[in-house]
Amino acid sequence: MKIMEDVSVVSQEKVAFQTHLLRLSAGRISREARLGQFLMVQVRDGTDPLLRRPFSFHRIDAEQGVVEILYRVVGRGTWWLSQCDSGARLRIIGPLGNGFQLPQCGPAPVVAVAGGIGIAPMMQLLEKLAQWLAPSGKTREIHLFYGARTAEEFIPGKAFDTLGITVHWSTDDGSRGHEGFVTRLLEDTMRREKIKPCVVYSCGPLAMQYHVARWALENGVPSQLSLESLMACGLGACLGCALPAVNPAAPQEEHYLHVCKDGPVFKAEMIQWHKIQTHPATPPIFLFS
Amino acid sequence: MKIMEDVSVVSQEKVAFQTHLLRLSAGRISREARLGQFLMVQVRDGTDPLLRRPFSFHRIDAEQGVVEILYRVVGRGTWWLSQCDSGARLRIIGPLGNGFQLPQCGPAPVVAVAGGIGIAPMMQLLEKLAQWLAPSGKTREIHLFYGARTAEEFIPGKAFDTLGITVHWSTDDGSRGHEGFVTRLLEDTMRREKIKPCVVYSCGPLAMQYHVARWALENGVPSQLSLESLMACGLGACLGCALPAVNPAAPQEEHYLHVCKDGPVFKAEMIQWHKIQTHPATPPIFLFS
Amino acid sequence: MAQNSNAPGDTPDLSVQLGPLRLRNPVMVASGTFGYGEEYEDFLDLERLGAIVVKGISLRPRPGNPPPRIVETAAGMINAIGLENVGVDVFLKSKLPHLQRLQVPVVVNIFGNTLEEYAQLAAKLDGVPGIAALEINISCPNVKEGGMVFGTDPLMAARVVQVVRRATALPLITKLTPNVTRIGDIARATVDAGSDMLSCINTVAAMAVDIFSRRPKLANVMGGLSGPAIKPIALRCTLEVLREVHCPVIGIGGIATPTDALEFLVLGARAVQVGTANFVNPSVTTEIIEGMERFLRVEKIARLEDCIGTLDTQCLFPFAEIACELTDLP
Amino acid sequence: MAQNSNAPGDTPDLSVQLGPLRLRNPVMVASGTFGYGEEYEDFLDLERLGAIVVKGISLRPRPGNPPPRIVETAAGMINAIGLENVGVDVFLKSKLPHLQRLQVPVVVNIFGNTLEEYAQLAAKLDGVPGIAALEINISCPNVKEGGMVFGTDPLMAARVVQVVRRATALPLITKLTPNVTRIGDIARATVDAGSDMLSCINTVAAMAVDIFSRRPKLANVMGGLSGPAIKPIALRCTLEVLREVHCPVIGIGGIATPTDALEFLVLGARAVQVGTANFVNPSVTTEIIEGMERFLRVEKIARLEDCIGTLDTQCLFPFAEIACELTDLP
Ligand SMILES: Cc1cc2nc3c(=O)[nH]c(=O)nc-3n(C[C@H](O)[C@H](O)[C@H](O)COP(=O)(O)OP(=O)(O)OC[C@H]3O[C@@H](n4cnc5c(N)ncnc54)[C@H](O)[C@@H]3O)c2cc1C
Ligand SMILES: Cc1cc2nc3c(=O)[nH]c(=O)nc-3n(C[C@H](O)[C@H](O)[C@H](O)COP(=O)(O)OP(=O)(O)OC[C@H]3O[C@@H](n4cnc5c(N)ncnc54)[C@H](O)[C@@H]3O)c2cc1C
Ligand SMILES: Cc1cc2nc3c(=O)[nH]c(=O)nc-3n(C[C@H](O)[C@H](O)[C@H](O)COP(=O)(O)O)c2cc1C
Ligand SMILES: Cc1cc2nc3c(=O)[nH]c(=O)nc-3n(C[C@H](O)[C@H](O)[C@H](O)COP(=O)(O)O)c2cc1C
Ligand code: FES
Ligand code: FES
Repeated sequence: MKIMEDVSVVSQEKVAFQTHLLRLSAGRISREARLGQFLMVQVRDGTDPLLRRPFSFHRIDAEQGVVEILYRVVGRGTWWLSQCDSGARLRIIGPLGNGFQLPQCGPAPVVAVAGGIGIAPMMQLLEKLAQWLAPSGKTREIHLFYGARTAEEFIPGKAFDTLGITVHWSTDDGSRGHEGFVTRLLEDTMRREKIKPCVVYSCGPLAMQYHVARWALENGVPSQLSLESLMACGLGACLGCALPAVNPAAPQEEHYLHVCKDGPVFKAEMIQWHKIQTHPATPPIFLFS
Repeated sequence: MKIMEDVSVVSQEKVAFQTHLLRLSAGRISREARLGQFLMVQVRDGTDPLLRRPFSFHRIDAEQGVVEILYRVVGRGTWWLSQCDSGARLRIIGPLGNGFQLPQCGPAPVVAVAGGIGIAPMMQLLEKLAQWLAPSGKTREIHLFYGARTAEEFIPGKAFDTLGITVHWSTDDGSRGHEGFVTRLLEDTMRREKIKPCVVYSCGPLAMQYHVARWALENGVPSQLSLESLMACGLGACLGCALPAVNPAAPQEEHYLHVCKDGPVFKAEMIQWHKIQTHPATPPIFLFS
Repeated sequence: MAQNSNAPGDTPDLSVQLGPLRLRNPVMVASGTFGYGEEYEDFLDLERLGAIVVKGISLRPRPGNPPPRIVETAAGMINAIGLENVGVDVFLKSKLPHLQRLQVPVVVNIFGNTLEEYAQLAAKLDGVPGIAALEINISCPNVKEGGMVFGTDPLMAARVVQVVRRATALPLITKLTPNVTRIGDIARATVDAGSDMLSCINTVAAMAVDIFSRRPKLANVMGGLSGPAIKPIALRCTLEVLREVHCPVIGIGGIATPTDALEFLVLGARAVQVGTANFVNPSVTTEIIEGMERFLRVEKIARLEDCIGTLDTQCLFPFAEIACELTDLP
Repeated sequence: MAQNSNAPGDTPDLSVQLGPLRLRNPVMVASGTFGYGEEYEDFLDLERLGAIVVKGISLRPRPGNPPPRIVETAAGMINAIGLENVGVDVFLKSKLPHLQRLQVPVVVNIFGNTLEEYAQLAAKLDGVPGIAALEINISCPNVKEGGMVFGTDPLMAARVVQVVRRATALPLITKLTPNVTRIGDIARATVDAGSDMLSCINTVAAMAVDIFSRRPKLANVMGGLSGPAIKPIALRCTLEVLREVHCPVIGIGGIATPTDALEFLVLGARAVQVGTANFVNPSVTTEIIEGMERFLRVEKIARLEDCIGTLDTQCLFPFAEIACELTDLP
């Protein structure tokens, strides 16, 4: 059941470089939502911007009736969203899309890859997995490969240590952990430590996802990649959020899946990676100067 | 000198039915402004609404560096303006247009007519006139004919009594003063009391202004009418704010004056009243329901 | 008989006659913006709609264009979906049945790349129960004529309507493109060719550029602009069409509020279609219907039909009568 | 010689060659939105502009249309000013002298209702010092041809350019209207007829309706839409024109930010004109010029000329090379 709900902002907090945490009092949606799903937010009244913006659930707390989104300010929409104070009203639609699946495997480790704001849908998932695995007595490891451009972009994740999640940090500028791409760190670590995970969860820029997908396919690791696309409706109606996909019935044919309806979580083998065009990334330098 | 100034909201207050008083800290503009002139306000960031909105100076306080506008919420722009809190930033342009002239005549009374929010540019003008006339020892009367649809639309004007301004109230529904049009009250009062004013100042809806103009012309009273028109630039560049006018050189020819440049204060005889089309008045019932 | 007074408690009559169709209200949803209806069932009661126009259908399934397919612009969006659809066979088998069970007129939007495709498609849909009308999308390239868009030439547009007219007895709505010099000419040609109604407008040809990657923001380079930005263009097109033909016209373009919808009706459109606004607010159509009802109450109008075509372009000077006596003063 | 590196301190070179004109930067102001320049002198240094296009001038003064002349729409406005202007004689006597004293190219926008008017006007302006070019507004009704707009027909448009070409040696810019089926055809016809450059686009035909008074919101009923709403249409028109002709093109339509302006340049326009945005922010052109400079610094580009026409419509799949090895995986 998809719900349009008028919610109020419980709090808004800047938690890292250009990154905000927004808590929304959304009683109805919080009860229906699952991790990996997303919502569409009307960031402002009126026609500027016109369309809603999609954000993953960062945390879902059905008991408190609260959902959280963690987002990076990258353009007009997210900038205006960052201006909302506690008590402000927002119109949201959710929960949309399909969430993450729990891993279907034995004691093999679970691997997660997060690039930049890609940490958003991952944090509570990892916490849940850790809590779920601990009592089961299985000595299953959880590895998070967490990359960013620079150290100040990382979200403070206090819970990692106490939950026994091994975090592998990487930054483009070497300011924390490995210097270079997080996918390179993933490949090297996995090869060196001869880990054969039972699943890889991943969220981040498409260029990163491509490398995760390639690694997963080459190593036969089942994957759950949360992918992005420009969206108008989030409901499967506009067909705008298409990604080039493999048609299992006719692999040579042109075929598309839709992020809002068939995703946002996909298996690596579903996507025709060589046909993907990243949507243009316009640095917002003129907006904020 | 026209100035574009980024100003901050000192305070915003609801002072009557759908009517707000906005105090702006506008050091530079306040020093240049004269009563009867106006400013253009960008009510909100972004493209909704696109154009600035014109408002008369309600009060100018050059010493404090503050200007006030008094406005009625009638549509999107004024509604958003009404949402600004103290401290909010607004971009304004002013002072624009020509202000009111002081009356050039002997001891004859001064008459002012205000319809609804038309009181905005009138209040400080009348106060100034009263203060200016008092020490001069002239026993000149000041009459304000102040009309509204209903009593709760009137702006509390404490100063009137103490300044010796005679206020003639009228409402469409009879809830205060004369029941009916303020221009009817004006005509009747003037005829009955055989007053021959030396000037009539007037601001209000075009339909009211038309009747004031007719009365002024028929009775040979010099007039200063603050007129409105839809505006894009406020600078004399777009030529959008035209009013059909009398070309003294060729009275039969089609001719236009521009409210932002040639006004907003006009003499009744300058306008071709029979050619005026009021801009459509869209009641904002759908906006606010 | 005709209701003349409208006491406060009365429910105003929103129904309109649209050619052979009687609609419970004039608010339809536009093709390509409402899927096959199901996508919106969580947000509104589909049976409250005047009619549903489904996503454009072709003879064979079409995968659509590569992404990016959409981009937001000022008060609008551009789409280059590429008419992705399941094809007429899957439509009839798995999409239509659900709609047939509902009490709401279903209009099937059709398109082809050749005259034959239009004709075959129309033949397949002819006589299928639960279809109220066909809407012919003529904003498609004619592959046999060097890719020139059918709807940009009166003769080609008329030929499409003719072949569809021959293939079916269903009421026909021709959907006009605004990307022409004289939309009235296309309107006349298609009506003369047998179109019972017109809908107006499809999207406005547009594009967007990314200055950092130096690439078009749409993989297809060009696309169609829709949303509030185009409403003034759609109103102008609608008036031009109404001045040229006398058949029922459906107004489309940027409608997002009750006021927007009423503007097209006042102009003379007998119904409207809501498109892009569904994306922003999936229950916007219900809000538009309720707003129209409120309008009629406030304005004390018993029947919405009484608003249609009431635009007054003559009487522009409200003070003219009362003020003419002023002219010879000073 | 050509500067190839761009050290942080360097000022990027914004100058562009526009046909015979060398502009210090590509940011011009659009006709009818900047008066005769004076109106904006409190807000910016006119000599920083690439060029000033003055309000459209006709042979005789024109009073313009009755009000209301403008109405705001979503991210745009419609105007029906009716080309009010002081006429060429007053322009030469009392408006031009002030501009002549400034170090900024002045482009005079001209229009007429007959071919003769265009020709006489051009003759009057020929040889006047301080005029850099004429911009021919062909979006006017041809009164001798039943009011059909000159710019909507290739032959009529070409005739206007021909008569102006014969009457003056000044560089000619033809300003195209978007209200046509194939803007490329008009572009080609006017260039063949002797236009040195093109500017693109004029306003989009539009209207607005008031549902309470049941009247058009403009006394003239229809008018021209401008502002951010039309930028996607203007970009598309500019690309269509660039694909058809090889002369310098000036992009116009909805430009309000440095990014907007750069989009037209990347597409291949050699200059831009800023219109409606001047109303919202009278010093917007200065901000656009400064923003372009910042862009070049950030992107480490020495000369703005190097951005012009760099749109890449081919390479749409950035992962194609690195990813093709993936295709034959599972
Ligand atoms: C299913 C899904 C879940 C998402 N979850 C999150 C999240 O949890 N946290 C977060 O910070 N971001 C998330 N995003 C991305 C987020 O939607 C965009 O960053 C946001 O819409 C940008 O809006 P804007 O107006 O600020 O930027 P714009 O000014 O519109 O554009 C700025 C940049 O953002 C990109 N962008 C714009 N719209 C989208 C979009 N719909 N999807 C992806 N990129 C876009 C543009 O291409 C451009 O590069 C998610 C996207 C999807 C599709
Ligand atoms: C010189 C001048 C001085 C003014 N001073 C004041 C003032 O002191 N206080 C005050 O409350 N109002 C004043 N106005 C009117 C004020 O500008 C409009 O009420 C305001 O622009 C409406 O904006 P909106 O977005 O809320 O309404 P919209 O949604 O744009 O329209 C709602 C209604 O307001 C009318 N309107 C819109 N723009 C204008 C405009 N530029 N001028 C007149 N009416 C308009 C519309 O026709 C419509 O009837 C003045 C107007 C002018 C020209
Ligand atoms: C994403 C999208 C898909 C569309 N698909 C179709 C279609 O398949 N057939 C068609 O005739 N029109 C299609 N249209 C055009 C709309 O039906 C409508 O004419 C146009 O969007 C203008 O209305 P609006 O401004 O309310 O959106 C589509 C529009 C959009 C935005
Ligand atoms: C109020 C107004 C007056 C205009 N007058 C003229 C004119 O006299 N001659 C002309 O060629 N274009 C005229 N235009 C069109 C503009 O020059 C420009 O082509 C158009 O507005 C699109 O640009 P914009 O979206 O940046 O405003 C006018 C536009 C506006 C808004
Ligand atoms: S966003 Fe509309 S179909 Fe996915
Ligand atoms: S508002 Fe532009 S000329 Fe007066």
